[in-house]
Amino acid sequence: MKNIRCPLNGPRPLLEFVCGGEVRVTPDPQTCSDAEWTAYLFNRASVPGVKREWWCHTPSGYWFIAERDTARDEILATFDAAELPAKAAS
Amino acid sequence: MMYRLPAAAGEWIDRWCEFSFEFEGRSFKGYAGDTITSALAAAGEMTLGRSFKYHRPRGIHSFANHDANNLFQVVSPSSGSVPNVRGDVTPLVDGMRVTAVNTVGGLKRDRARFIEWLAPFLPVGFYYKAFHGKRFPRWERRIRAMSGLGAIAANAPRMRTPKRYAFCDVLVIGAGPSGLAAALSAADAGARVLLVDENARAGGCGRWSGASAGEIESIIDRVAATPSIELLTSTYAAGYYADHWVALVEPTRMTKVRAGAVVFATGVIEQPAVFRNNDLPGVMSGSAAQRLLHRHGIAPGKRVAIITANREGYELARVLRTHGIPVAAVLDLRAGPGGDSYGLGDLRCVAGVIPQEAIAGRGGAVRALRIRTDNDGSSATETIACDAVLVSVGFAPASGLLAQSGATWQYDAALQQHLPAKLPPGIFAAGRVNGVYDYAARRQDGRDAGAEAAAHARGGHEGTRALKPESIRQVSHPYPVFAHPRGRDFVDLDEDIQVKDLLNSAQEGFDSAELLKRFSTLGMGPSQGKHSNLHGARILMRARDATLADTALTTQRPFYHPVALKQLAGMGFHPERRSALHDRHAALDAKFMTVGGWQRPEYYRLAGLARTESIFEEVRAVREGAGLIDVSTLGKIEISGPDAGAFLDRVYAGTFSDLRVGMTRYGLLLDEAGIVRDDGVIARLGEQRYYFTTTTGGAANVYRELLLWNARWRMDCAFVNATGHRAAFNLAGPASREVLQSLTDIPLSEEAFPFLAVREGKVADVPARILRAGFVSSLGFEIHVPYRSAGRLWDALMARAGVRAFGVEAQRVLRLEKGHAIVAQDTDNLTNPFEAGLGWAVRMGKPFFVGQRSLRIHVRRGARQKLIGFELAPPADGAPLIGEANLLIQNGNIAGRVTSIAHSPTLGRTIGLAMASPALSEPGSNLVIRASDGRQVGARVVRTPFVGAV
Amino acid sequence: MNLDPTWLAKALPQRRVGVKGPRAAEALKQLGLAVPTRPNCWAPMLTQDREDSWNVVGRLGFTEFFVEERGEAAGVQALEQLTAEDFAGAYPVLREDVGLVLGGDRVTDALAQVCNVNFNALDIAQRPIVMTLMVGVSVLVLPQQQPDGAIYRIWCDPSFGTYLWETLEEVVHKMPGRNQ
Amino acid sequence: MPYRLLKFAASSLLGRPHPEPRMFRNPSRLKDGYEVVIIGGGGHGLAAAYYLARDHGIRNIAVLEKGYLGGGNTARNTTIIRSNYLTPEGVKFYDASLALWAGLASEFDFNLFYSTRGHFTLAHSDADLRTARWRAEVNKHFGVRSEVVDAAFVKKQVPEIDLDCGGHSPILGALYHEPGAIARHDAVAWGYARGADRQGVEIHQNTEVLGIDVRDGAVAGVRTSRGDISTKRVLCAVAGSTPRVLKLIGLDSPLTIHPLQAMVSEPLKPWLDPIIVSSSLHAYVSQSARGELVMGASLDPYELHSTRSTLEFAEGLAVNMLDLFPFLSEVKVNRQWAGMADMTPDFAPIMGTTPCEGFFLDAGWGTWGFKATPISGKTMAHTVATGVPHPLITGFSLERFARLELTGEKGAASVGH
Repeated sequence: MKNIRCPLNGPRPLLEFVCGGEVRVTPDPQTCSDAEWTAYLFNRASVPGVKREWWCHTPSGYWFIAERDTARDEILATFDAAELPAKAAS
Repeated sequence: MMYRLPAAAGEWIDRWCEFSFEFEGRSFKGYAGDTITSALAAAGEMTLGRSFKYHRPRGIHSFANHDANNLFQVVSPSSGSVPNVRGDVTPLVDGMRVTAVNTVGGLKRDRARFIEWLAPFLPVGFYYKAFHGKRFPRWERRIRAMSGLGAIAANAPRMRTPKRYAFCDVLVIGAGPSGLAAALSAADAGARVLLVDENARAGGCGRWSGASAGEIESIIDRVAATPSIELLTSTYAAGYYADHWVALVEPTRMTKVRAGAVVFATGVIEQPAVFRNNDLPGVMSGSAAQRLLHRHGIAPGKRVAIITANREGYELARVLRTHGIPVAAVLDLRAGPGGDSYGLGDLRCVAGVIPQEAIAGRGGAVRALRIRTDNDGSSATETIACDAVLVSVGFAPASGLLAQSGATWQYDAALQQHLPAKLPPGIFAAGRVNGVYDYAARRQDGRDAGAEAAAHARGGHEGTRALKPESIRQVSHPYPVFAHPRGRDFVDLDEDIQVKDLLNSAQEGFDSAELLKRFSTLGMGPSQGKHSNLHGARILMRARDATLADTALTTQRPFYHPVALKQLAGMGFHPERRSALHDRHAALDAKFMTVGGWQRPEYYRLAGLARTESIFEEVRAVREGAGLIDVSTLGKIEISGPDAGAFLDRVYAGTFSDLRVGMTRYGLLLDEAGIVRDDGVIARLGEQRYYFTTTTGGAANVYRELLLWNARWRMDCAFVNATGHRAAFNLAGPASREVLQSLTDIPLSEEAFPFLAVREGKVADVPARILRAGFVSSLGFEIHVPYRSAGRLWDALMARAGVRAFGVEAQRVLRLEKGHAIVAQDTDNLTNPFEAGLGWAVRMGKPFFVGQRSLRIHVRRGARQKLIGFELAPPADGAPLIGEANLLIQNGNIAGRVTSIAHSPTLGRTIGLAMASPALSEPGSNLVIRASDGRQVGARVVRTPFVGAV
Repeated sequence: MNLDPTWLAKALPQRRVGVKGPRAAEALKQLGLAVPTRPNCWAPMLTQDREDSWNVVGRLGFTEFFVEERGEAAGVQALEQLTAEDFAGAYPVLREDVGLVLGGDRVTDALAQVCNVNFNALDIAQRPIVMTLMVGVSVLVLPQQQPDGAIYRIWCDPSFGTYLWETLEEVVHKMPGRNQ
Repeated sequence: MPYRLLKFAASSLLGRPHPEPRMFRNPSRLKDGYEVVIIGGGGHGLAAAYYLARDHGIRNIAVLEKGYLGGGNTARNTTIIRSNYLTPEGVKFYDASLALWAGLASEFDFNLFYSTRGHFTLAHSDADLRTARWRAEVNKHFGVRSEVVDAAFVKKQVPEIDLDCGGHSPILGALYHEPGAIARHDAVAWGYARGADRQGVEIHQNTEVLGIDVRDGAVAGVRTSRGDISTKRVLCAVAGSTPRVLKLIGLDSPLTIHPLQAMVSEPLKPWLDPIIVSSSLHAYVSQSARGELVMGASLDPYELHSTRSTLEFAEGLAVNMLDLFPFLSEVKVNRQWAGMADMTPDFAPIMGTTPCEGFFLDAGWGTWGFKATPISGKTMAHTVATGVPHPLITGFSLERFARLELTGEKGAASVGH
């Protein structure tokens, strides 16, 4: 079973986690077109590669960010969502 | 003919402890420490099974579970009748009853053996080329009956075996010379080591491949004396999984270990020589003979011929002679033995041998071997009388687990063996699987691997080590395949695959390793190609004028050896949730049903009343007096903080920041596509404090979703999931107010406690939150109390006159009478709030809420379906029953479906909700509903609620 | 004293309450209760309480705490009062958890059958609290050094209490070397 | 003994060579251009090639397979064939597929071991029963044989089953689908390959598509690991690799890739005829002609482009199998494997034209691709040949998502089979 290093609880087996999907930017619902909106709703960047995803450690209800290679199922980094803006900038 | 030798030092059997058992109806004796196979071998039984396709007699081949010759149906007192027991490695148990699998009428005179006469009709893949006419079902029945090995016993018990988690710095798989060395050096480096070996004892082949007498034992003693090493024998690593997670299968337990690093000292698998009748009982691998000899004191035969192409064959000859077992000849496939025959003196050694065929005696076992010799031009044939042919012509790496770990392989031409080319971080190979054969070198290779694995586990050492295969001598013959014009030259013993089967498969276009495997079933048998994949690839490559270097190993998947379902399932945990009132429900003779992991009362059985009557009684109680239902399973969430209201406005479709303290409002939760996902009642307890409910099924997910939204929005509010910590019940009915008032000082008058209000205070001395709810009746109170106080309040309420407990079924009827939809029953995966008639709970005018943007599109497009209330036409006699999901039909087309339906005892009519095409949604429209038996029933669309102010 | 290599007991009746929010730590401080400094760790409730005291303050993540006490200590009540009267930024958490205690020389062997956390690797002196899954149920585990060895205090949602108790009891009962 | 096998006996007894030619050629090089290029040499791609040649007379076709023929999900699925879906679109589509399946073996003169076994979807709750009845009613409306049956009927058909499921989730009834069948999955690909090959279609294995040339919005050619080719029509039938191919023309899609795992037991003497599915327990099982129990469950819970196996899958499935069949405790699991399922938001496929002219898409096959092999081939062949989506697949268009008009098939496809 995969082992995921939770920023709060440390390394834990996959069984304790739920994946919340890729970290994505929501288009402005007020200004975006229907096409942009439905594209956001359904389309996914499903080409294998390194992605930022939301993961939740369920026993503690803690959501954090994981950078995961979706081709090799390798988690390169995990960090608290508060660090996201900084990382996004970098 | 095999037989038991006098006791010798180091053997694994206990000659003082004799077991008796039954094989094919006859009685046998064996010793503790025997396997089923070895006990039969010691008794001189040569034929132990029948082959899969031709039902040829089969005996010991690898004696290591690398072939499926010796599969048994075993009846034992403990676990009943067990199919496909691997006799080579299954310990003998006193009183076992053993039979061979897949015979018709017993092993000796297996009637299915005549199938071999039909062999010419049955080329590779024959079943693709016939039988597909009209009579296929009959053919298939026959084919199914012939295939399949062991048989299940439907009365066998559910075995519950424990599983455990383990953690170590270094896991060493294989306790042979290199594995033992690896474990010790890793331990010396300070690592906590887990060392596993599939054999009953550690030591591997060390005892007969270079170790001095007693050396292995002293090493094992050192391991035992090292506290930081845990040694598990009779334990095989079944699979390697992500992040060094390995399944270890013990006799009565499975251990799942997380390792910091893994050393694979898994050794090699001796490969057969392919020649005519190479499958006869008595023809076996050299290492099988070594195992029989050293572990169980069994001689392979009374006159032994050895086919070899390496030093191992000559070592074997030496050992046999020291035990006084006559060796007819050592037959070397090579041009010459090199120095390997040194010291064998007068022993006959023949070089340049080409095996022709093994010849069967009466009873089916080998009695002679015909060979040809080609030496400097002169060719001669000769028949050598022998009752055992031991084959030691080469090896394949035991690569399965390593391959699962992500190791890549390359074929080493010098060694004629696939070697690990690139190993992932934390993965190490040592010993013969790594191409190292010399005993001292294997020990050194193990020590290095152990040290580096320990370093990696400490986090110091990321890189993987340089591989140093010692190629000083070739131990594997490049092509020990000697096809015979008349066949029976078996490559895969499990599947009865001969050389020509593979060539013919290639001829038909299946000329890549994977296609060949799938068409010919090479390696698809119970031993998963351990003894056949390598030769199969060699034959294919030669047919394509290519070499093994040009091909990849076929993918090797878990399990390395098969794993029993009981071992995988373990104890089979099933978490179950119970309300604080569970025992009280049981005391009231509740009929329980499972809902979202909870045990809920469906209804309470009433003496002398049928199910429906009991339910109607409960309904009546609510309509006429007061009913009490346990709704503890509802999700219960608290949200507090300055942004609490603003947050709810963003996630729910309604507005809650403007909700007055002390009031509640219906909350509708949508997903981003505007689909109805959940609903509940949201109560404002304070300026910055809200308390709300979710559906039973949605509780966990809704809470998690809210947390995710706020992880994104970072608003100033805190969430508490009180679902399990608070019990809740709904006291409903005209009498509910008086009943409740008698237990609390909270004023409950219409003025003081209006509809949709919420109050906090004490009821029967229990701190409670009370919500004026209307789900099942106009007058009702939902009371939320701490889990541990629930019983007290329940008792107090039930003690009041006229109060009756009601269950989920009655609630369904009651809420239906009130026209309330249930999310996920009356809605589906595509329903938006307007279609569900819940538009009133949506505030499209808000700046933002989840699902709003999509709803704009839905609204513009208009509803595709609408949830409507209907009344069934008064039933004529024998009218069919209409159930949920029966279809609405309009001009022969589907126009919707019934989502809820029930007989309303209050109205004396059958009412329901349906998801219907908008055209049918006008009150008064007539509906046609088709019953499951195809008959049609009329109905009329009516406004909801069906019943008004009760 | 229990001589079994592993034993399981229901925790004695205790009072327990939680507090959550950005100023939860302040609330505890204001009442003179201990404030565990790191996430997922615990401390004796009051400075004079001993290391093996039943009265503890646990910290769950960054901004949530719970207080559990036995006997006449007044921490829980004080905290309940404080949070009841809307102490801004510190919100009360109802904690009706079921409490169990696992102990014995081979207690970690039992834990290894029900939980995928390496308890042997925990440093009890660091006062860790583990939020994890046990036989499929979310639990809090608080290892604590008692005079006769380490014990593991376990809390779970009360609606899972019966299941967790019965399951652990079966596992402990089947442990080798158990007096039966 | 069938006469078909006589020739083998003859040649073998007379020492003649094996009397069977190649089933499909191995062209040494790609031509400069083809009328149609099909990316993906699995069941779907080969079936489309077969019907394009047979029904539409288009024979100048190259099927490009990056690995070996039928080596993707065709080789990895659990071979269940059924038409008891939930939506009218789905039911009609898969029913048409079953009709083709029935005649395929004789059409190919190749035994696919198409074996009608009957298919039970067990119901453990009211919700299960409701969905079962919904499916049954829609099925019957379109003439598909499905019925809701009670627990007693299940017990009668499968006496070994534990209706109580170990007391955890008792079986209340089931959706019984009589036409439910299994087949020898590899053989389907080989049969179509041979059929296509004989009509002149070129099948190129070990040929990976590296790029697709698009000129003013229309397909112009395909760049491969074995050279470039020009074509005006491309059919993409690559299941788990679809997003990668779509990226070559800059097209987004609602697909997410999840592994779907399965495992198989050792061969056992036949005891289980029907296919048993439990959506509540997330488990399904059938017994193959070889006697192996073929077992599966639902998708892995997160995106992954890999066919790795996990232990937790085998453990969870084993628990559920023993709840249904406790006596299998000692039966051993030989092998686990996985495929990459291209999942859609509404559990229905994506078929038809795309914004890129000449680029046709056959994707979104999640866990229901195998049973659709013949009909997807036939309808996609029609679509590629005429440029107009076949009537049976208009409900599966890519545009439905932009229109927010999904085809909700989840109720009939949530368990991976």
